[in-house]
Amino acid sequence: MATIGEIAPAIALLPLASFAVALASVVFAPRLLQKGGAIPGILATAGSLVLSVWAFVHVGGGEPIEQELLAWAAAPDSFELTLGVLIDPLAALMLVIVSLVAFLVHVFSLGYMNAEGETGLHRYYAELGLFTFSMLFFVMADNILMAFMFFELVGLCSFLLIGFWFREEAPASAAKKAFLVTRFGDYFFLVGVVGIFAAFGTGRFVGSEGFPHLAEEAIAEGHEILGMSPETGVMVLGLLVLGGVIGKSAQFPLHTWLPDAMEGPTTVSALIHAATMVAAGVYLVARMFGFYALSPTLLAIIALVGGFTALFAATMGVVKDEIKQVLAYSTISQYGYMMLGLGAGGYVAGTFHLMNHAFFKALLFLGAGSVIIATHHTHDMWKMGGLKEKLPVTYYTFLAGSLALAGIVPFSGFWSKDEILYESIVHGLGTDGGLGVLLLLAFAFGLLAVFFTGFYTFRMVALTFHGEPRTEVAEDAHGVGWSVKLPLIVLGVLATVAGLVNMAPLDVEYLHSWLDTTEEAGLLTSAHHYEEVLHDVAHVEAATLTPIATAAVSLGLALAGALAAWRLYGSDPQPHTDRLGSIKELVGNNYYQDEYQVWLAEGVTLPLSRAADTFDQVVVDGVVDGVSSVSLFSGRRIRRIQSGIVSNYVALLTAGLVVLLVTFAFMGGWF
Amino acid sequence: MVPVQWYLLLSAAMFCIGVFGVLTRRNALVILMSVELMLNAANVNLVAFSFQHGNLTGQTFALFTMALAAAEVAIGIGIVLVLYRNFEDIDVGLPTTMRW
Amino acid sequence: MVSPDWLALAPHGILGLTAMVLLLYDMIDPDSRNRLALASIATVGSLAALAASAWLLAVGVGPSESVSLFDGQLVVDGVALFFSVVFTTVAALVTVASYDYLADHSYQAEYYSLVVLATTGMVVLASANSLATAFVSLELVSLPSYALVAFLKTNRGSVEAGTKYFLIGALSSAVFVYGISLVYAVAGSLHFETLAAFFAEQGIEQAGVFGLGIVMIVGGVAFKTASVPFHFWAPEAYEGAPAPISGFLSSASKAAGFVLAFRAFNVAFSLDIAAVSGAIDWALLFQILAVVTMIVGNFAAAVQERVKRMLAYSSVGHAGYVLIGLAAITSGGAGGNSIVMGAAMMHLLVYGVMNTGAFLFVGMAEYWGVGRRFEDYNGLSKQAPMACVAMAIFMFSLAGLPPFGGFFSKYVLFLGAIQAGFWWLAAIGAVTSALSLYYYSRVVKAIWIEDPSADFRLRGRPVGLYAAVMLAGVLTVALLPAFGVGIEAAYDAASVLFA
Amino acid sequence: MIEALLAVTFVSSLVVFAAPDRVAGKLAALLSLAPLAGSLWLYTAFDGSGNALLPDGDLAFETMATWLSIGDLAVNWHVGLDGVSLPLVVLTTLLTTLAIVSAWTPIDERQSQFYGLVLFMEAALLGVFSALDFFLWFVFWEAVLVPMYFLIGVWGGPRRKYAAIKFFVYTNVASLLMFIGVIALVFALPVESFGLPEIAQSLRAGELGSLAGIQPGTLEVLAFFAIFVGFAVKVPVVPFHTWLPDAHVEAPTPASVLLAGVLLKMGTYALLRFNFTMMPGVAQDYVYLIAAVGVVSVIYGAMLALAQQDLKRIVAYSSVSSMGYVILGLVALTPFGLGGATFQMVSHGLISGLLFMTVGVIYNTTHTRMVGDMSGLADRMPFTVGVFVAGAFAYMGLPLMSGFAAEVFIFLGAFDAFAGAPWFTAAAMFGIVIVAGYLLFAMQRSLFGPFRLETDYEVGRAPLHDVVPLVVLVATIVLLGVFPELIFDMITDAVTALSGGVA
Repeated sequence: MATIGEIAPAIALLPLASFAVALASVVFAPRLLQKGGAIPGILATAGSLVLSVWAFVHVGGGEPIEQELLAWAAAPDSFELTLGVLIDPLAALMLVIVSLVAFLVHVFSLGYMNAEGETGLHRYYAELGLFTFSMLFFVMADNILMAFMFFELVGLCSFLLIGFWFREEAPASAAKKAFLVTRFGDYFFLVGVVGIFAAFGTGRFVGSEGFPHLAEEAIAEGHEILGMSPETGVMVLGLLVLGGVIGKSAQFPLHTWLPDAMEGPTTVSALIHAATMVAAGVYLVARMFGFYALSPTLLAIIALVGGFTALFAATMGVVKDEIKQVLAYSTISQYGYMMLGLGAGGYVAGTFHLMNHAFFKALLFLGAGSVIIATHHTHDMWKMGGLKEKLPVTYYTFLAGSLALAGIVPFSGFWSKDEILYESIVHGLGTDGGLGVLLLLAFAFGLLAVFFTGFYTFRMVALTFHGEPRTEVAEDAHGVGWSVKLPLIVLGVLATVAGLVNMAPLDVEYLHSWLDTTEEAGLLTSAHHYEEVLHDVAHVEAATLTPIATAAVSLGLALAGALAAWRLYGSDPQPHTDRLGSIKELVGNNYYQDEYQVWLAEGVTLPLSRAADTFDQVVVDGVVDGVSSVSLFSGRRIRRIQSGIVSNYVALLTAGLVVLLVTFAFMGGWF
Repeated sequence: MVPVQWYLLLSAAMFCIGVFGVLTRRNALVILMSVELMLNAANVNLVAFSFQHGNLTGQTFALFTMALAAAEVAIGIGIVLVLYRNFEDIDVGLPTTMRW
Repeated sequence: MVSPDWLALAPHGILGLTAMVLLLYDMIDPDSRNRLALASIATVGSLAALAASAWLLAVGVGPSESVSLFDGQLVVDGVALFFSVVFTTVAALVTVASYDYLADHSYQAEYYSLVVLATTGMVVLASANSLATAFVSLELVSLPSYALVAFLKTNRGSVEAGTKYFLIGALSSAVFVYGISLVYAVAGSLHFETLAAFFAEQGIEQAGVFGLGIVMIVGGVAFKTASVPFHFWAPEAYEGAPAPISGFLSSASKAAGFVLAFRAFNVAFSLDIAAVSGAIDWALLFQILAVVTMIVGNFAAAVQERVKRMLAYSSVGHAGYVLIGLAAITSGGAGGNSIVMGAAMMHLLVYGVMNTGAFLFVGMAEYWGVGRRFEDYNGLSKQAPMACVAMAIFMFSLAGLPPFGGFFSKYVLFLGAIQAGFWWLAAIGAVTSALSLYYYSRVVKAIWIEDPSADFRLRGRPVGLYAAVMLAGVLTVALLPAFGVGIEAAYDAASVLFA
Repeated sequence: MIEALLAVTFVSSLVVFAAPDRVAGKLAALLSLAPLAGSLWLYTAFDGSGNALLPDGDLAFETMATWLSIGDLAVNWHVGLDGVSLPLVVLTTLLTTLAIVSAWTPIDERQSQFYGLVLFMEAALLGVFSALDFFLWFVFWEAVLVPMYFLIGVWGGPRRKYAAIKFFVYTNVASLLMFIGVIALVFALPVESFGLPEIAQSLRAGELGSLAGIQPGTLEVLAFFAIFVGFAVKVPVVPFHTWLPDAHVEAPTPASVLLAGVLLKMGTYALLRFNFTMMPGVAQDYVYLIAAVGVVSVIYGAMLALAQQDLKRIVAYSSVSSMGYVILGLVALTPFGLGGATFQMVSHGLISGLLFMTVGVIYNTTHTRMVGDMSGLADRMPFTVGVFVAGAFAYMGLPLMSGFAAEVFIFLGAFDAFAGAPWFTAAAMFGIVIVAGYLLFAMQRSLFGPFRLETDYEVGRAPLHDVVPLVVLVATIVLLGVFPELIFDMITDAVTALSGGVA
């Protein structure tokens, strides 16, 4: 009997197999597979889930799983590039989350996609399989190059899935934008990856041979990194990698792709936002937290970007009319929280929120999907209303997710969000210098965002489910099948209770100790190790402050937001946001972030490329053609010598001879 | 005894007159004559220096040159004849169907 | 080694005899319409001379020992035999092709005998070891050539070409002989080795007279090789002459001019002799000629409208390349000199084959009544694919592309120039060579790429022309793998001159 | 063995020339399987090690025979393979077979000539990659031009004559310049033959003398740049690239495939063999200039691609961009840089071949290549578009496809190669964003959205024989992306000795 340590790669390879099966069936036997290829996908993700749980249990025994998969490339006296599997507590946790969400999304898709008579289902399931495969290997990656590779593949799959309905303009455009914007971030990531290899000779995440530890040593011993001081070197490399994170996790200013990505099927949105693509960015920060923890500047930037994004996105969520748009901005905002938590040194807090968010956001998206099916593909919340009675299961689970999102006690989101805020304020108060100040600023952003979160969440709930049905489709909403309900229920339960694993204010810290499980194995990825690094290298100090205080403030703000929304939209909702005037314009247009980015692409880059093209045609090619024109022109001149009159020939001949004679007479000194 | 340089000058003069004729005349036959003059300029040299160097090479070669000049004229006259037949003139400036 | 010595003159003798036989045949049967017999006699004679040359080379005349005859007036050595091969090959190709080309013409016996006589003159010229024999044999080449160019006596172009060729030729030979007379004035001898010995021992008192003579002799040579500024006859003569004759003149006659220059300048006026190089650095003179010739020939060729005239100008350009073989001669550079001169000789051989082939193709087009301009050749490959393959081979080979003989000969020539330190000569050669690719490929484009502009049917199958063109094509290709044999023979031959 | 390969290919080309047009395509495909199988056999039987030009080189399938001598210098028939050339040989045979199959649909006149020329070119290309004597190599090098000229000129698009002659003359000028450079070196070296190993080893040993009064130091630099520019035209490198888009746009698809897939690699292969193997010292002295040329090629080429509307032109300019990476990798002179550059040659050969073929398949049915003339093709040609997407992502350097491996190798190799290298590398890497930009824009506009076609042709699924080559290429690209070691091992084995420049 094989152990999980040996068959760990199968966690990711199973979905790949389902991809292959689905792809093969597209090509060779479109009618062979029932349900458009869903079955292999469900089986594969179920298998992944089982194996992930097995791995989780195994890791819980204190022994991480490490296995080299493939010697990818190597050169003598140079780097060895390998693909390997690493499952430590963080990875094990994430594996379970990803495979669970993926499994549930596959199941949900049976109701969402299949029931709606979509075409191209094989393609859909093939892409889902590839997506899951990529994400699972990304999670298990034991080095940063492998992480980058699967990070990119995740990007590809998101492109394919967002553009699933390629026959329409908008999804194709959104898919392009998603890939392009994240590619922009990945550019920095790749530079960072290459830089890390160049600086440390390895891309390993963990252990004393891993680059975070090597960087730590370099700082301790004052070795230069790539010709820079070690602190600067770490900061630069960290920032570069952060570029990829900001792109994938849709942080400001590279968040613009995410709302557009709503053009994809809602199931895909659930997968992308909850557990795969967007999560990948934050997961990467957590994965190499040992590196980020080395530089206070990096921490400050992460926290600030996170905090700002949390607030920034939350304000935009307030004015959106489409249910998926609201969820999209909430995703951006929530990932901002995670970044804030990690930047504030709250490794556990950030991870915790990542987990909780995966559950409740998957739940919310699937819930939204359920609403959308029920209302015959209506997205606009103003055309809904009063769905509570028609879709009870959806309503209650959606409500659970919303409470978690808004951070209302005791739903999961509350615990993790609170922990993030707590970590940022204590570290902000306790740490000297710029980092402390910036952390406090980030905290302020985060805290303010809590109010908006509560507001838009309950605005959404109210508009969708409460009040009277505002249109015929809302009137006619039909029920949904078991394949829709089952995932909702599972996720609803999880969204409600997942928070209980780490109730920091109550000193229940199972997650924290879980992340310390394999401390003995020398991976240097334990929460405990990170705390030491934060303290010793980045000089992050914690002030004493009771957790109850922040919890109370944030809960209060969340409730305030929720109640405000309830008052405004609870019954007989009006488009109150119109009263905001120019602010509504500003926020409604997403602060013109899209516009300037589109302008950068189409207003700057494209004209620049056209100018380059003109330059190329006129100048560079002009020189080439000019050389030939000049040659032919001189040819035409030269042939004119041949006048056709023999007397002229004689004259020229004689003249030539005389010239030669005179020349040589002078040179030879004949006179 | 005339110094040998004078022969050289004589031949040079003959040669130049020949060249002048070739350059200025357009009648094919006159050009032919001018060329003969140039050839004979060479003959003057050959004979004079044959005497100067005390060997017969030059004089012998001069005989060859004369013979060849005659052959050349024979061919030349033939060509001038067909030239006349085709262009009804022996002005060498006329045939310009091929140029450039 | 041959014994008796005079057997070494077998090629010369065979050719001379063939000419006599042709004239005899004509005397016996003046109104003969039997062009097959005439062409056969001429071809067999040329081939026999070719065989004789090859046999002499095989038995070791040349590299190991040269045969000196008639008191040193003629010398049969590697260079002479190598060029005999060139001349007789070209002559054979031309006579075979003329069988069809002259189908409707009278005076065929005269035509063939003139060709063979000119060839005889060339072969003698290759052996000429004195300015006297050189001049006589040069005239033996020139006089039949004038007649041949003007052979189509009712054709205005042919007559005009003949007139121009003759007038320039007469002028040039006068210049040449005057130059000879000046050299004789200085040294009192016409024999190459005697001259060299004289210069080495006695020096040169009248450097001016001597220099004047040298420049004039170069003028004579430049006329024969169609080098600028003595090239003016060439475009018209090649364009107006019957195509086989154009091929004959631009290949063989050009080579004849070069062989004279090679021998005269490296034996009699060797730069190794301090007195000579002190009076005139003729290598510089040839450098100037080479540069100007390469430029004028190729640039003018690039803008021609008529194929034959383009080939004519390109022939001028090729004279420029071969001139590198003289221009890159350095005093004291014996090994390098034989490389560059060997390369030039080899280029003349390859050029002889491919250029003759190209002109014969033009002859075939004239035979078919296809027009003279590039456009008139459009789509010819649909009608005559094999001939067009051969033409493409000639064009690419002339442009110096592999896998054809012209590739090697041109590049080895450039290589020789670089080796002698004249990288700039090679650079100019390279530029003009690239330009030549442009205009040569225009022909290829016309026959292979363009669609036929008019629906024309070709009249008849000219067997002789076809055979000659095909043979030239095969030889052009074969000269790439077999290049080694030729180039080594050329080196060995050339090194004799520098011994 | 190599002789057999060359001979079989050459004879095949003659056979196809003689075959009737009707069967020429099938016959050529069949015959081209022989060299393909042969090269794969060479791959499995490969037992060489080290670099062909350096003393550590232990060549596979080496044969040597004297051909002729020029003065004291011997020209030999000298062929052999090392880890750099073997992958390119396999690439050549593979792409030729696929290009032949892909030509079945578009080539509808003078077929026997077309396929005969393709096979002839294959023979010449195999010669280029296996010859180890300068003259022999140069014969093959120039011989490649002739068939390509015809392929563009006869079967090309509307401006084919202009494009063909431009390609012909431009690359010929470059060859001449390169020739002068190499020969100048040879004559300043105490070598006895034109053997590339001998020249390389003598140069690396610092035995260069002076020539025509030019001192060895100056001579080496002059020769280096003459040779560099000569090859730069072939690669092509900005600013010597303008023949390429014209040639590509006008060439028939199968010729484009071979042009981008193999012919461009001749240039980079030669750069590796000549400039960076023989004169690494000069390369290091002028590292900034050369690296800048590479970076400019990457970015400028990509910017140009962004401005294009013609799919083929886009791919053509992106080739300029991709070849810039190769220059950067080469000048790094590190195992990963050189190895990555070589890997990129193979990889780009496959990927650009794939994209050109796909564009060709689209053109076969739509009769247009302009981005604005069509949209939503995915609806009608799902497989073709699927392959196009795969190819585009491969071009963008998607991991687990060979393009990514190549680019990452180059970046890894170049990043720390010389002072300031990170800046150059980072600048070049920005190409991966622009490439994504133009390919995504082009795909979105032409492949996705509602179906529309300006040219009014019935668009249906492509025939099987059009799609099979595409699938084979995608499979190969993925195979090399997942297991780059399949060739990277032998490549690095051959280039490691070069790393670090002058020993």
